[in-house]
Amino acid sequence: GNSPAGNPQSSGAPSESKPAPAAASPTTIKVGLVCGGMTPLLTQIGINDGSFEKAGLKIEKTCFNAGADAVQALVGGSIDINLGSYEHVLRQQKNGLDVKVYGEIYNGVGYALVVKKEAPYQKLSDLKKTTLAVTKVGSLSDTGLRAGLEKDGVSAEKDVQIINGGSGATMLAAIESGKAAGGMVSEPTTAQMLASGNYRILYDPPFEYAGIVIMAKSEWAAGHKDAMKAFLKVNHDVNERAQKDPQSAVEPMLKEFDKIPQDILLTAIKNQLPKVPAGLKITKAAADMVVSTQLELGAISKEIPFDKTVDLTLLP
Amino acid sequence: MKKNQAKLQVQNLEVRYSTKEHSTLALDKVNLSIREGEFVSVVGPSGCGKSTLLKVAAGLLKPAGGQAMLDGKEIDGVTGRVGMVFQNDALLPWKTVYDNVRLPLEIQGISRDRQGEEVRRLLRMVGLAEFERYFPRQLSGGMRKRVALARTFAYDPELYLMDEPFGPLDAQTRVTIGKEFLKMWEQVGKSVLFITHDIEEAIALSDRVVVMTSRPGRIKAEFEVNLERPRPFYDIRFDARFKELQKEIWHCMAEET
Amino acid sequence: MKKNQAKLQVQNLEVRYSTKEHSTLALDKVNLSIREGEFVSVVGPSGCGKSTLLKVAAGLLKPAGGQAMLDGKEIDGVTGRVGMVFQNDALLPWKTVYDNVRLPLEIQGISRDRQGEEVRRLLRMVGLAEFERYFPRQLSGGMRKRVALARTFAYDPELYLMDEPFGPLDAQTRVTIGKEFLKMWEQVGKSVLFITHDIEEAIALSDRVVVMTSRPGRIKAEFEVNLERPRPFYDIRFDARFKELQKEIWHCMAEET
Amino acid sequence: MSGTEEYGKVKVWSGRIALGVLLLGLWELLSGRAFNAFWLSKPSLILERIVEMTQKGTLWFHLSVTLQEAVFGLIIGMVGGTLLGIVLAYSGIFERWIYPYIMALYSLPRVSLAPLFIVWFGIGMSSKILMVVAMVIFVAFYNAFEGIRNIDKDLLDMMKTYKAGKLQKLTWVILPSITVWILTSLRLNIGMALIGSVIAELVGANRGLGYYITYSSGMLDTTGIFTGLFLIMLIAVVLEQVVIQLERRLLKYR
Amino acid sequence: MSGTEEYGKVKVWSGRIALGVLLLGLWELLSGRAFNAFWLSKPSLILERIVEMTQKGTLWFHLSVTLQEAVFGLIIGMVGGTLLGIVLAYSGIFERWIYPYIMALYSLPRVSLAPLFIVWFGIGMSSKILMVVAMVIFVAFYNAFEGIRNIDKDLLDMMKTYKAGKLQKLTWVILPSITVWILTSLRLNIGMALIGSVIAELVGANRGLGYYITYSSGMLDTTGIFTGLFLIMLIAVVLEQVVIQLERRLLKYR
Ligand SMILES: Nc1ncnc2c1ncn2[C@@H]1O[C@H](COP(=O)(O)OP(=O)(O)OP(=O)(O)O)[C@@H](O)[C@H]1O
Ligand SMILES: Nc1ncnc2c1ncn2[C@@H]1O[C@H](COP(=O)(O)OP(=O)(O)OP(=O)(O)O)[C@@H](O)[C@H]1O
Ligand SMILES: [Mg+2]
Ligand SMILES: [Mg+2]
Repeated sequence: GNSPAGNPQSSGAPSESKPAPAAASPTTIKVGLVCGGMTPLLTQIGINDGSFEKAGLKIEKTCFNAGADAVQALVGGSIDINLGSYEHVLRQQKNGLDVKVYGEIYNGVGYALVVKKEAPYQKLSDLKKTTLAVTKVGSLSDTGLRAGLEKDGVSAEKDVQIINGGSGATMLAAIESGKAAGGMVSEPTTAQMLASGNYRILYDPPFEYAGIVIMAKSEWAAGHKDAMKAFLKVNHDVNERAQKDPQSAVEPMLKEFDKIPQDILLTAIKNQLPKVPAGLKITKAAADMVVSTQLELGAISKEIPFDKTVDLTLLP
Repeated sequence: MKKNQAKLQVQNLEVRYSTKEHSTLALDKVNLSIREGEFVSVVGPSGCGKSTLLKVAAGLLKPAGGQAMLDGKEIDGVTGRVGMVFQNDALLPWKTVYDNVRLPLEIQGISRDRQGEEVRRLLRMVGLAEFERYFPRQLSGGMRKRVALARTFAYDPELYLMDEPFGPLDAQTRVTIGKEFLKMWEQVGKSVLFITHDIEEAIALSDRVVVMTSRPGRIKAEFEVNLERPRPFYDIRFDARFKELQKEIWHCMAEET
Repeated sequence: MKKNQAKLQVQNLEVRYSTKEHSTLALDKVNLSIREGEFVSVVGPSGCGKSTLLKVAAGLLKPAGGQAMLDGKEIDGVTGRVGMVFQNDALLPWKTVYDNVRLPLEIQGISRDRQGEEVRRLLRMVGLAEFERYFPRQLSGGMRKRVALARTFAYDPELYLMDEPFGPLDAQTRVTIGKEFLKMWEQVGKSVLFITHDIEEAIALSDRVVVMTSRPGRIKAEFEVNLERPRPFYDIRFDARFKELQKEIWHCMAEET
Repeated sequence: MSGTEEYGKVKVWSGRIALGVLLLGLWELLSGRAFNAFWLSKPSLILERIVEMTQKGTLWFHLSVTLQEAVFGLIIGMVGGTLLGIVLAYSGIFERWIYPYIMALYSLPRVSLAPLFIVWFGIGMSSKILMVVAMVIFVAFYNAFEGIRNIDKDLLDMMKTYKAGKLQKLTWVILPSITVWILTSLRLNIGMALIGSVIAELVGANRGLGYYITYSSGMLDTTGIFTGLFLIMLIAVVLEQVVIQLERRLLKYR
Repeated sequence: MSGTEEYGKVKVWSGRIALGVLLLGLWELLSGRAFNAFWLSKPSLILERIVEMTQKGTLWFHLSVTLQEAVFGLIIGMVGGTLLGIVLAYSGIFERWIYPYIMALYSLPRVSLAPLFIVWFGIGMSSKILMVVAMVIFVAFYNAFEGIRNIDKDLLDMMKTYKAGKLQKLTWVILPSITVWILTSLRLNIGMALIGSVIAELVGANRGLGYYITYSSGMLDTTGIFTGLFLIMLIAVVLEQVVIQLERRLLKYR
């Protein structure tokens, strides 16, 4: 729909002198994300349906196995923008590294606790004395699970065993073999597992949580204001389109997940879309939730103020 | 003991070493027979196939043609009780002198005590009694060979196959050990196929001396040694018949090089 | 050439092999001197320290006491142009006979063409002309030793150190190669320290024969060989002075075992 | 009974193929019957996938990346490690000092280092090749070192008496002596190099067989996992054959 | 110049310690000056962490688990691999058939096999030990096999003429001959075993040094990562010393 250079806001930027920065030589942005999941849905659609190209951005995507690895690459300068959890931003800040949030594309943990259909557990408190798998201890899925457990009066330290379960096939293996009573799974694996009819979701963290934010070194963002703006804008536009017509997202997402049946993919997309925050704005509540869990975990020792870590001025 | 049956019988033996590049005919139509209890020496120019002949007799090499029989049965792999002294010493580097000599006794399942006695007796015989705790690497070339000899004596096989057993020994040690060996042999009368470069030694020890041609090895001549037994291993050299034989064999070999 | 200066001078030499368990005194107060161009043979019972003496002279072993000097300078590591024939043959298994003999020439930086000529000449001399493309593994024990000899001849050092160089050779080959070596030596007159078990050979070749005691090795006696040169390597054995000397040395050694 | 006997080529290869067919056949048959087809996929599905990938062009895309990483890393690591081994073996007491530290470094899990590699060397080809080098270099070092400790002392003594220079000792004795050891490490390192490139691709990659495997695992696509593993094995077998040819040439004197 | 020269113990150890102190000192000094302290942590911070962990009791908790996995896996894998190598070396043509398949298996990235390991062997200690075995067994196999190919044929011929039984050949000739090779693989495998246990702890673990490293990495706690790595290196060095003692005893005949 939108014309590639339809960027009223870019002309507002003082540093911008050329009227049409796009077409000729696209700006390259190296984006890192944890592939295999679809929480960064908007960017994935944008890459696959050519929206970024149209906006004059060339996206070089790099997949990481874990969010923490991607953050390290971000700080090391191997990637420009990382799509990951807000908690990493906090931890980086604590380490004195200036990484900031420029928008949010997914508000929520993004992982749900899946158990076998015939398993006797109905609520979190039934899970005492079991082993539960998270993708990687200390990661988003871990935090989400712990928060839920604690709320229901289950101690994550004493009452259950939390193990590394990896993602995808590894996680499925842990659950299916019965070695883990349940595991934190993200879309589209969740949709796939549910579609098989053998699994059900026992717990989907209901709270707001700054799950996938668009983060960059503030240094980089300052030097590449237009690129960052354009990047945010594309995500924003993709969101508008997809919210209106989820079916339109299926085709680009199929390029990303070509081994997944269309109907399952559509379900997954429909599950994800409601969690995209309006205007890609990270809410204070979502951020605070992350801060409090991190404080509890001891990953950070004192509260880090919202405005020190978040910069929403570049959003459309 | 059937003194007349051939212990080792070699007929039309042919051996060939083949690699990608060359094919060497080592032995060509060799006929040889050793009676039970007979002592036969083989002399011949370097590289004529003496070691090869021994390896065939031991069952370590397959002939390309002809056959080799032990006690009338074709040799296929290591069969009868055959004791071999290798041209190199083939000692186990990780075992002490004592254990190296003990090896055949251990294989025969003899009790530890008797092993100890026997090993010490043999080491005394080859003059290495003090070296029982040494490793082969710590011995001189001649001492290593003596250990290998002691080991073969310990095995006491029905057929001795000896490839230059006294090679790196000085003249005196050679006489000492040769004497002992001859004494031992005269008592029990085992068959021996003995390779040496020392014509005198060959005559002094043997019933028969076989001369081989240069490569490809064939039997050139055989000499009966008609000297009475028991023989004085060293003094026999001054016997006239001995001198005569020595000269004959020398000339026979001299034609070869 | 200063015929009178000592090429190799050994004074009060003591060598000791020490391991955790044993300490063996191999040589004890050995005094020996070899003049420029002199041919000295060493005989002695097995394990008396002959190889050890040679290794010290080559600079491969450090003495525990006394000193060894080459051209008046203390030997410290491999110094002068010394050529050694090892008791085992020390051939490079991965090189052909040709390349093994070529090695010292290559090290001296001689041109390829001249290397080829020289190597072929030497291989012909030791009777292995046809085997130039063989690997050591494909040769008999005696043939390997001949390759090692050819290699040392190719190096043509100022001091030859030879440890039983003719060991595993048959009597005739021994004579052939001995003859060639003697001829070569008589032309150029290098110093030689020669270890052998064959007293006749020692006399036939040498200016002086040194007899060592059994372990720990000491010099027991020295015999001047006053036979004119050039000598007929084989026929000299029938000379009366030769026989006399042979008997003397034999008895001298016999006391040792 | 010697482990080096020669058999006819036909006999060897027909046996190999028969064994391969047998194994694949069993897998095909049992998959879905004796055990769950999902977890083990099926040879026929894998074949299908390979055909599909070839048509789409993704096969060579992924394969070539991994192959490049593995081969470059292997070469650099082998040469570097072997040289290091030789130099250290002749460095006198210095070797005794530094050796334990090298072995300690060797024991570091490369997987855990992968994120640090990204920080230090970026996410490009070079950081992946370096990861492969980090896998390969220690075995190469160790074998070269151990090979030198096992050189026949007589041969070195012999070279000394001929007053051979350092380079001559190296080319005539040391290198040929340790060839067996270097070849051993080369063969061991083929596997290492492939593992290294997969590990490197676990973290920060968008192509390569390791990436493809991880991606398939995320998609619960076991056929994809096995296809990736199969292709890695294929590379290993091909490289192994190259080394065998090399070995035949270098060790023909035996 | 032989790589096996003997030096005084004092000289060796003082050099080692000096080198260690030097390296640590440089690290401590440069960290925060020449490069960002966050990415490389600091020896002092690591020491602090170790003290802290010791007090909390978590040090031994994690260390012992990894140590157990590594040691058990090492033993099982070494014995199994060596036996396999010996058996295969004497299996005639069968070896020629199966060999390429073994080497292909060896090249499989164990990390990617994690899902199958979980399905088959669960997530307990045993599956982790098996992962270590899977790392260790191939090098053990390969070295035993290669060692047998390098046995002096004369010695085996000698044993044959004495009509030695299979067991006697094994104990008198084969095992002593390949001892050098087995020790080499043992030393290489110390590192492998530790890497294997870390890989195993990546998935389905809630203790062990590998787990601790992964956890720290997730927390972006570099000091934690380096503490884990340091402890692993410590285990490696200790095990290495054990092997060196063993080697001294077994190879004293040289
Ligand atoms: N493994 C082998 N491969 C190829 N050729 C070989 C091999 N072993 C021996 N030969 C060849 O066979 C011939 C006979 O060798 P053999 O060892 O039997 O000689 P020999 O009579 O024992 O000699 P010597 O007295 O020197 O020990 C030689 O010409 C040698 O080149
Ligand atoms: N590497 C070693 N370690 C310990 N002892 C050794 C070593 N080499 C030789 N010896 C001892 O030194 C003594 C002399 O050995 P050497 O090799 O010099 O004797 P040799 O006179 O050459 O004997 P042969 O005539 O048998 O070759 C022997 O008693 C031997 O045990
Ligand atoms: Mg021979
Ligand atoms: Mg000697």
